[in-house]
Amino acid sequence: MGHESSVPLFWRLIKPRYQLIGTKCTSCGNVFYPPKFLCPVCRKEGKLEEIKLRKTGKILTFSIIRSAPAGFEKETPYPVAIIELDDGPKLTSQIVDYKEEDLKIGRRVEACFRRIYTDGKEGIINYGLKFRPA
Amino acid sequence: MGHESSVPLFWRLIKPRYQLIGTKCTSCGNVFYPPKFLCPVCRKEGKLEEIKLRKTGKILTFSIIRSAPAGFEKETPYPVAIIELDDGPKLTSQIVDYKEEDLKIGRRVEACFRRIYTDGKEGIINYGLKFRPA
Amino acid sequence: MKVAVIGIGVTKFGEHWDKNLRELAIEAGAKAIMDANIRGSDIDAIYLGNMSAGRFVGQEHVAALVSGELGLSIPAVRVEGACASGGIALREGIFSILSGQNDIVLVGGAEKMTDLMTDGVTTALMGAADQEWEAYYGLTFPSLYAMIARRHMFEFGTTREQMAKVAVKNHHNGSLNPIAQFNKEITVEEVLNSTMVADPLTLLDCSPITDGAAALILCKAELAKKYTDDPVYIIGSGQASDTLALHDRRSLTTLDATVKAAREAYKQAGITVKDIDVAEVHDCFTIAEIVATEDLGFCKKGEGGKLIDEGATELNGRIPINTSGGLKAVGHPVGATGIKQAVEIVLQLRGQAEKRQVKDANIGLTHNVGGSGATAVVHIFSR
Amino acid sequence: MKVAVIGIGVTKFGEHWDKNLRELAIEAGAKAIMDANIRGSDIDAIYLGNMSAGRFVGQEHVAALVSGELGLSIPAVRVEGACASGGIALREGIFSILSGQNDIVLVGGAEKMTDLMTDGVTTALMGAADQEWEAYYGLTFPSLYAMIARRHMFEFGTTREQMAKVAVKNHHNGSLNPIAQFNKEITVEEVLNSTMVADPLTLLDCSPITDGAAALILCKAELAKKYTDDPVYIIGSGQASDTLALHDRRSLTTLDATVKAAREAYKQAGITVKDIDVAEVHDCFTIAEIVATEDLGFCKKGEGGKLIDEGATELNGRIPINTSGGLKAVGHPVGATGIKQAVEIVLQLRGQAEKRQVKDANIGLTHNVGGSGATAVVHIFSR
Ligand SMILES: [Zn+2]
Ligand SMILES: [Zn+2]
Repeated sequence: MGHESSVPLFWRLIKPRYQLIGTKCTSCGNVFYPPKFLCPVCRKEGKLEEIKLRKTGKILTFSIIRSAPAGFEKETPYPVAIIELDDGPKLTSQIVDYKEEDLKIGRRVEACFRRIYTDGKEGIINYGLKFRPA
Repeated sequence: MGHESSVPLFWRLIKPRYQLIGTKCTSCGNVFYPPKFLCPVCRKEGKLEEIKLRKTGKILTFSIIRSAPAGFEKETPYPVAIIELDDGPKLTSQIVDYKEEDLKIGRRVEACFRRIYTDGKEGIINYGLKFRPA
Repeated sequence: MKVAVIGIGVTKFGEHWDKNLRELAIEAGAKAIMDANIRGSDIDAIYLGNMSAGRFVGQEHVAALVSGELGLSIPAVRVEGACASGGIALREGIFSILSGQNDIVLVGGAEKMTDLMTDGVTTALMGAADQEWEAYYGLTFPSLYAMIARRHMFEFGTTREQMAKVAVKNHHNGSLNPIAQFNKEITVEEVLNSTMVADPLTLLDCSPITDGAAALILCKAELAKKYTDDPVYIIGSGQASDTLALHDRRSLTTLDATVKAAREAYKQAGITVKDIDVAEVHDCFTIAEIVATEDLGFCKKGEGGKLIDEGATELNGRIPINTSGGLKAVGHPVGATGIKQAVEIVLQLRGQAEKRQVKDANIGLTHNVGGSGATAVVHIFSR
Repeated sequence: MKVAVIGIGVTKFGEHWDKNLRELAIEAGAKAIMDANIRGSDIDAIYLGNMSAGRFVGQEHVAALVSGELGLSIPAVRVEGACASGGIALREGIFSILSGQNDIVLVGGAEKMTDLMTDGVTTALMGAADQEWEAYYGLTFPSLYAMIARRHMFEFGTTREQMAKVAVKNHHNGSLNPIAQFNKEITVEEVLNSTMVADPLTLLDCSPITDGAAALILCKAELAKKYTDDPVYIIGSGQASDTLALHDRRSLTTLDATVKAAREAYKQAGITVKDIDVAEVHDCFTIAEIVATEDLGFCKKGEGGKLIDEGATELNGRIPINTSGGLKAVGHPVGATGIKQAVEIVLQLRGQAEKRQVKDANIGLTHNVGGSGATAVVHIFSR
């Protein structure tokens, strides 16, 4: 990611990033991941509560990165995808443990806990969820 | 300075930074340092030519930095000053080779070539002019 | 809405090893002032589009920098909306005139990108995307647009050849444009066989890393004839936003922000898409031009590939698109691009586009996108 | 000129280890929307002042980010002029209403600074100064203002005690302000004896590193009564620029940009400085408040030290200055400061400033500076 990152910048988001915890608006019923601070549909009339999402979903689209940003150079090539979770929300992540034929739109995947990258400056190892064929 | 600097960013300015080369507008006679790309007085009617400035001037104001930016930590404390050159232009630089009593408004100073700082990322050593009591 | 453009200026786009940000910005600004035949002191305010000088060259506060270097003490405002910074700066300049506060405004865009190494630029550009939920996972801009491309291929059958043809067309146009970074024609095969950057996009599907600046002199419409016999008027302006992260959008193959911004601009101008004679659209990647031609209404959704196949968007086609060479061939100094698009349309409407000149160009459009579509700005120009 | 403020919102200022930029911005925005008693969908555009999210948290394109998080697809514009980013955002919001394009606008300022280490912040802040001719030589912002202070002492006999009294006054006011980063009174001795940062300025002469956000809802003046019985009007707005580098200026003890911006604002408002009942001025360092009181006309040039000695700028003085606690005690999240100043003036004019309330406050002023004075913005507010 290349930003000279501090520790709080990362642990602040550990819960949603490690555990697939999103938010659900009890007014409109919409589920959000990444979690929201305000329901973008109901705004002041909305009320958000945390919700643990199921780890399964499917690939909506993908790419394979061959020219990486700082911090990810050694990972290339690596596939990234937009995944629609079975609980509704869409998110962006990497695909791992795949065979070539797994990289296709509609492929079912599930979340797994992995190292994302090591921050060059302070040596912080950043973890999070990647997705593998399910 | 802390910016992840590239080589061109520095050699582009070597001439004015190493040699006190400014610009003079042949229309209005004003002398500029740091050099200008356009005469800010005459604009399109102005014509700039390079001019080598005399190395002498006097301190208009100064401070002593005790809390430094990245790259200058080891230099603290170091005095900085705004200097009015005898040729007219004013500039900002560091004061070196001084005794405490030299740090005063009106003190005459002269330019000397010195190391400014080492760029952490690529190890580029940046040089330029500092000023010492004259 | 009606505001006049009475002056244009632009630097060569490319790798300016010998020039810094302020020199590029001043060069473009001074050219625009000369072109408008005004004095610097006639200018009431400066609006400068710049995406990321803080990260590219360590310098914020760039509008005041430019104002100071021009010897002016007028209000100077830097405007940022990623790669749409230039288009937004233009809008803000227009608003400041319509508000009655200013008569003559210098609107510029500038970016100095080549002072960073390529991976640093890749990282800095991801500042336009969602840092916490996209960049964190190793995404790059080519990969975001590659995912749009993949989905567009899936939904509409768009092909790699069609994307390549966008690059071929824009390089052809760029070969006729003296300011373009790339002046060489390329072939479909060359695009398809160039280095893969983010499947399915290759290096020649991507706009390059570029230094450059562009500027316009805007003037209250009623005053324009005082300065020029040949003013170009801006008659519509639309801007819209969407979620910063691509994954949060309603659609992966339509930029809703473009659709909304265009609708507003057409309405203000009192025209429909059929009235547009020439357009500069945001082709940061070849797929982006295909999606833009659909979202702006030049063809139906999903038929952008067909449009390029038909040659409709070539210089002598039904609706010439990116006559300048686009971001693809002219280069993409991110904050400058929106203003450079306006410069090209003004040249076309003035009849000064030389070998790129489109016949009977009376109404032109610019379309400038920030990030993967979180910002879109559309302007309509008329003779 | 007349535009109404119908809503205000502000986060606590301080070190928000647990909150990121978007959460802070949304909190302030949502509070302002609630205060104005409008719906989010009533908002026509967003203007967000932010100096350096690109360097502080790696994120550009922050206005679109906020718009997206609020579930809106309206034009979203980030405005930057270093520490004056908030003040400029306010001006642009005003212009967009006066232009006739918008009726209701959300204007915000936000900065997340504590995600970087202190030396990183020091370096990033120097992006507001001249990178090539000031920062290159190891300058810091405290040292730039220290050089202004030293010269002011030399020319006018201003003393360290007078500077310290500014800090003491502003900490007193801050102790009455629930959002302030510092809630503790301090003494002149404590200021003089605190750690030297850049001679002659000590740590307690300097504003701190702060996270925070603030927001206003602006509304076309004619529509204001529809939403509130108690609108506050903005009746004057001035902005001016000067050279980015301090050494290039005409004077080292006057910010010409402040003088010029104030003159324009007073003229638009049809008032003189004597009509001002309360003011928030840019006290990034104690000397900055002294210089500002002179440049805005609250006293003659060189008599700013005397003004603080006389107690004229205290809560119950002739012209209360920085009733909020200023940048000094409330904290200085750089892009948010200009909007926080407006929030305080609105509270004062509404009579809602509680223990900080100034008697008979009918006309207020905000003064927001970028860098060492390359940008200054002045606004006049009236009941
Ligand atoms: Zn809801
Ligand atoms: Zn001259």
